[in-house]
Amino acid sequence: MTDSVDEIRKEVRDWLAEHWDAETGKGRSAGSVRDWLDHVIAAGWAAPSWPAAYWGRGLGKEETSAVINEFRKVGAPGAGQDRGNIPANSIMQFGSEALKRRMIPEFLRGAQVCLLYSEPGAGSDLAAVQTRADRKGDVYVVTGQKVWTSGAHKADYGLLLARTDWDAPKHDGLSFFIIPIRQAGIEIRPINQITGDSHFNEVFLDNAEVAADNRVGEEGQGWKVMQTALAVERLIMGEGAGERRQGSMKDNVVSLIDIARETRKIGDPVLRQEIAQAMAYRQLNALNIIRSKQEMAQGSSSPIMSLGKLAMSRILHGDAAVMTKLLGAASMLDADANPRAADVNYRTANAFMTSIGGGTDQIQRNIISERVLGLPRETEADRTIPFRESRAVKG
Amino acid sequence: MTDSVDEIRKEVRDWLAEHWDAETGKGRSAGSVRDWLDHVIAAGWAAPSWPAAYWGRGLGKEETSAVINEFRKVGAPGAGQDRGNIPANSIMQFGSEALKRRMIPEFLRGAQVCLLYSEPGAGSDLAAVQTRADRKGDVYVVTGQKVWTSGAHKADYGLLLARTDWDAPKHDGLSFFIIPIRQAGIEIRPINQITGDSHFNEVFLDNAEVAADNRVGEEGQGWKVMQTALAVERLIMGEGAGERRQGSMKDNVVSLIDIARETRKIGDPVLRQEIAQAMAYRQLNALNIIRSKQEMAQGSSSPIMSLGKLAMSRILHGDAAVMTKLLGAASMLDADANPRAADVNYRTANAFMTSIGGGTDQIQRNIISERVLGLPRETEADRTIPFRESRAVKG
Amino acid sequence: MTMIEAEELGAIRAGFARLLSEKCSEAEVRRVMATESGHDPSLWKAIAEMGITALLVPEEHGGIGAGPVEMESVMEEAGAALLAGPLISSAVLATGLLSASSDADVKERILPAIASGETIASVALTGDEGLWTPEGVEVTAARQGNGWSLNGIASFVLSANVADLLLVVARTSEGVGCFEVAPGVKGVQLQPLETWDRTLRFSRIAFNGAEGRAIGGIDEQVVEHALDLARVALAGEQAGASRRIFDITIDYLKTRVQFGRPIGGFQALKHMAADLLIEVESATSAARAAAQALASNAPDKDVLINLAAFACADAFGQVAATAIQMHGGIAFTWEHPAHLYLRRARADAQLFGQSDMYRERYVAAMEKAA
Amino acid sequence: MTMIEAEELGAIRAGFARLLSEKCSEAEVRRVMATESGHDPSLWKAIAEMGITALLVPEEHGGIGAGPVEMESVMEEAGAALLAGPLISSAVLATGLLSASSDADVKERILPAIASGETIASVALTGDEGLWTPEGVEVTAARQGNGWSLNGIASFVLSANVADLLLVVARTSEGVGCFEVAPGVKGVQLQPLETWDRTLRFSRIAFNGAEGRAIGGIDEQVVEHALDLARVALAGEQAGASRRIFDITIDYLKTRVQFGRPIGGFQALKHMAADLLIEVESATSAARAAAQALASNAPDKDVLINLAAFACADAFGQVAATAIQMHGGIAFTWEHPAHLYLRRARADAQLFGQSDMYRERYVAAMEKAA
Repeated sequence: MTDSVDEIRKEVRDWLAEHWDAETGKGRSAGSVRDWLDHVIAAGWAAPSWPAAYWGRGLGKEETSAVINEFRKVGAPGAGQDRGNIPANSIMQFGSEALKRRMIPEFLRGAQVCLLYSEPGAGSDLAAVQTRADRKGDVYVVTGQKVWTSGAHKADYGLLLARTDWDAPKHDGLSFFIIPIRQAGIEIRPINQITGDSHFNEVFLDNAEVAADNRVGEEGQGWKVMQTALAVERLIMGEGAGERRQGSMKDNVVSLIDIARETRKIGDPVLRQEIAQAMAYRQLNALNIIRSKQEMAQGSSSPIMSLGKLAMSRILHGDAAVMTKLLGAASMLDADANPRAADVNYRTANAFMTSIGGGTDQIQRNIISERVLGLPRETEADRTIPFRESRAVKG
Repeated sequence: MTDSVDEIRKEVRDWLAEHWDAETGKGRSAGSVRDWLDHVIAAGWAAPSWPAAYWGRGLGKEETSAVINEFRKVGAPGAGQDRGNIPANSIMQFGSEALKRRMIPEFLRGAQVCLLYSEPGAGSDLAAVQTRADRKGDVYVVTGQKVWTSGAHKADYGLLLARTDWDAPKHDGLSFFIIPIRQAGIEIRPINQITGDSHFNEVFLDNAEVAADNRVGEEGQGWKVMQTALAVERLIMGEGAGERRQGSMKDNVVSLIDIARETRKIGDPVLRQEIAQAMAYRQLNALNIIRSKQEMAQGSSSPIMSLGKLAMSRILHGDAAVMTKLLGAASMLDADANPRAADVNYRTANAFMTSIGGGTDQIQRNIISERVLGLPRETEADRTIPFRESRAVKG
Repeated sequence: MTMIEAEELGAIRAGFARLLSEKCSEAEVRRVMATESGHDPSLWKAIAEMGITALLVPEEHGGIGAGPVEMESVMEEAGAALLAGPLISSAVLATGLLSASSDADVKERILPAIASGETIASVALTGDEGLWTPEGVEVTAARQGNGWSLNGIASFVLSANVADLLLVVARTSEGVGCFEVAPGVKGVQLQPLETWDRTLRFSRIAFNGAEGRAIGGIDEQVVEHALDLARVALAGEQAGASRRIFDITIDYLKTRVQFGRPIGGFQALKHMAADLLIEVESATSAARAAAQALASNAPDKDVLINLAAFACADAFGQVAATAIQMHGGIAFTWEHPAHLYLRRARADAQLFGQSDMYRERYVAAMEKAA
Repeated sequence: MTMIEAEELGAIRAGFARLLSEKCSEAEVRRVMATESGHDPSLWKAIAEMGITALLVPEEHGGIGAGPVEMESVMEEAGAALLAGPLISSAVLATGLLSASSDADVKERILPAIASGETIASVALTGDEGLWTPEGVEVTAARQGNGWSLNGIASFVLSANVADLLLVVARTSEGVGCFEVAPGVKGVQLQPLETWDRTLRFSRIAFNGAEGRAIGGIDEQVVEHALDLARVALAGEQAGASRRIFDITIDYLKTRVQFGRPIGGFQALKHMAADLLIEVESATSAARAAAQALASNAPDKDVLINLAAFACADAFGQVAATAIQMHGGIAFTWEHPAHLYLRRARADAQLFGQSDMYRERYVAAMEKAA
């Protein structure tokens, strides 16, 4: 640990001691969360690794971690958004100077976004976006349909991937926008899931408008901008995933054995084998994540992180199957009167969210075999032809 | 059943009564098997459906079946080779008049063949044959290497797929030959299998010669001729497979339970589940085959037949796994002193002959999904370019 | 039991399929699912008019006098359409029990009404454990005056919420027997259960000194025979449903384009499809073989019924789940039919017994043969 | 037990890997496989000189005094190379038993020789059933004069054919004990067993009044501890071997061309590879976690050792078998190494216990924790 880290740590600690009231969980100067975030931004803690000209302090990696840790210790929000704030990071990396000045503070201050990427015709093939953004003077006019958007109702802005050039190949005709979500041309409809939940939405854009200044990156750079945004997202998920997964393992280990006890099947040797295998898959994944973190901490890149989502599919489907067996006939029931059944039914259906959502198991296997194992990439029949000519458009 | 079938049946029956001695299992006129076959050929029973000008009697499908059945009843060989004699059928369908006259009688009289199709570089991709056959006057000079040839030592001829045109696309530059196997330019070396067996050979051709007249079909038609030969082979296997499989099911059902009794694990509830599943896969496949025969007998084509080989892979690997578990530590042993272990070890290794040989499980799944389910065909990067330019040649 | 000619059976099945495609579309299934009863009386009437409810009823009682082969065959269509309602309950399980009873009066009185669809009967034969075995029977019956008095719990009683008549399997001092109980009488408290698959409805019934009329000649063996009939019918349902959701999936693979081509061209999906086809064909073969064995009382009847029971349940479960996976996001929506098949598959896998139990019984039956 | 610094361990492992790549190539493994003993004394000497045989021997007895973490690590290399010979038998199992005994004389006399590789010890601890549990011990020991007399059968005695010294676990009137027996003495009849994996050798030993010397302080718990050491070492071997045959397969997928492109471009094989990678990584994680837990005597030691035991065995079995399938015909030939891994995988899956047993124990350990 270097001196500069110690120095920063002391500075943050002192600053927090002065401004943050750990007992009330609020800033000492009365005010809203937004006011507190303004404080944090002004002090340079919101994005410590960014240059001073851009709300930061030009700190290194370790110093930034120290800042984040001090904030975390006292439960104060707002620090280290240079690591996890997706829109702010996208704008910082790709946005125009004007866009940076205008919008980054908004996002550092907590403006919410939803992701307008997927479409009915662009699921696994995310680049097959058909939502169009046509330039009309200072604005783009956007028409199309997005799906699997979560948090659309709470969002201030949408991160929008739309097609601005129909003659370029699939990946090259896309642009990335930050579009205000509350406007006449945007309609949000919940999607009914097979679980009974409605966590996601369809978003219909019908001549919605977004200022040309809200384009992030150049026209045609949209794919690259989105990939970067996705990478930030994966990083956040990856960092949190280990703990969350271990946490849920603990819960589940208890519950499989508990359910077996409840249903008086704990002594069934056949079911014990299946309980063991289900718990093992979960624990092996947790051990993989721990090891991958150790390896990454030692500086060697670890391929294991990319396995977690695929492994989790097997775990979740497997758990649900074993629980169903344990419940037996009672698994046919549902609703509040039958909480165990309702739980396992939900798990059975919801496991598909992991095995399909955010890249199906099949797409994950492609990614692992290509990026980790170096096997040849899938050929894409329409990768190089004008999008206008592709089957996505012509059918 | 029509009159003509009854007539034929009577004629065959009378003919057999006169010429075949069921007690000795030989023809009544003393002589070799070859002599008997000559008799059969002369009487028109060897290939009843072929025209009289070609050793046959121009009979229909049902009449031909009647002939075969009568021969089968008394155990007399040689009838109905129009259904199962691969070289004779290939020549009949594609050969020149001269080749027919010269060679068909030889094959009807029992000349043996081996298949010279596969090569080290042409396994799943059977058309990637690199063995070359270059025309020199009245002969072709053949150089190359074939693998997975069974029965090469007993064979009189090889059915050879070789490349005669290197500028044509992969499938179009091949020709089909009937090459005498016992000649200076052909060397046969046994392949050592992981089972310890050597059922197959490598065949090295080094300036071996085959008469141009022994080409079956035109130059460049080799792929088509081979496909037809393979179809005949599959038909034979398909017809026999049902019974053979049911037979071996019976054996296996007994033996899984027997082994469990022997090893005193018949009462183990976990193993009983696995025994059940293994036996079930076998019995389900047998039921599928029975149903497919019923459907075919009713005139509707059945997709089930094509599933048998893939299903059998799972059955054989599964049986071996369960047997291994039943034997426990004893499965580590081998050799004559440990016959149960030796048996399951052999099964473990030999199961790969079914899951790899004659088209891997993966190729079978391609075939099923394309031919039965009508899903799109695999794209072949080198299907249309001159073979000379393909990666098979250029690496 | 007469075996219907293949041709006649084909015609019945085709007619039933036509009826279902008209009156039991996905939209209709969803509509009925959302009703309180989960039952569509007008569809039931049409099914009965086609003779489907009469298939297993002997001819002398106004039925068609067919057998398991015919029932299995039409159940493939019922499964494909996800037919909701009391078909298995009334036309298979209750019919099987009554037909095998020695009680002329009961048969005379009830079977014609079941055959015509006028009466819907439901069979109560397992307690809260849902075992569907003799040990699982939790209702007891004791003589009281000229009749019998029933006490205890029956649960997972299929379609009891729409039944005109309950057949209650109960323990007596002389072994297991079966009793006719009117749903409305004193001492019968019927509580409909919430189900995950809303096309199937169960009730939990508390008997509290309820009056029952003993049905002559029903013992454990007869109950097991009726359950075997139901298992074969269910196997047919599972086979038919597997095939339908499989076909839906294959069609989708041919039309859904991603990466510039139909997704059915991707090897991963092609191979999943090939593997599922084995399951679908195996389920069909198993269900039909079990039906034939039961119809002919073949020596390997127990082997084949137990095989069909777990093979068809497992196949349907695997096909329905994999179908969702192969569809991707669209099948994660309520509006897509795939989850309806998953729900049915999970429920069917519990009805009358679980796969592990059937595997155990299958080995036991094989041991006897070996 | 001292934990070696990560850096030092890394150096030992790298040196061992280098040695194996030089002296334990596939050709060498095949040569040793074909010998009568299945053991290569010159390689053994080199291994001993590197200190591998001394790893688990306490420093006061001439060893390195390392622990399961270090042993597991080098075993990954041994597994990758399919090392034949008595490493687990002598340097793990026997060393583990003796180190934990309270018998100063025996430790003084034998451990240094085991550490130096001069003495090869083999442990007899299960009968013909091959259970590796206390109930599986079939040798009995009774006092005779000043010593003990051993009777009964021990089988699956690993590397006994090349052992200078037998440690025989036997039942006595006071419970399970352990006895030092010279292989050559009267009443010891050693019969080498034929094995499918010729890199592993076992013997069946009949004791007929053989003279044994009791080793102080070895009871069931000590035996179980030594077995745990062996299980962790074996898990390392399985993890390392899985990774090597996996790597061989991936390399082949990149070079083997069919249909105009490397077969590794076919989605079916890509997906099989991705699934196997999970197995390989999980085996590695499980083996290492078990080693750490055993080294630190962690509360979840039993959970993790049992987990590693079945997870690594199953992973190796699956990876080795699938590797053959992915190679296709070439791996069906004797000359290709894939079947050597399959043979080792099948044998390793039996050593010291089967996966079903470990799964059962894993649940039991989890129950205690829950």
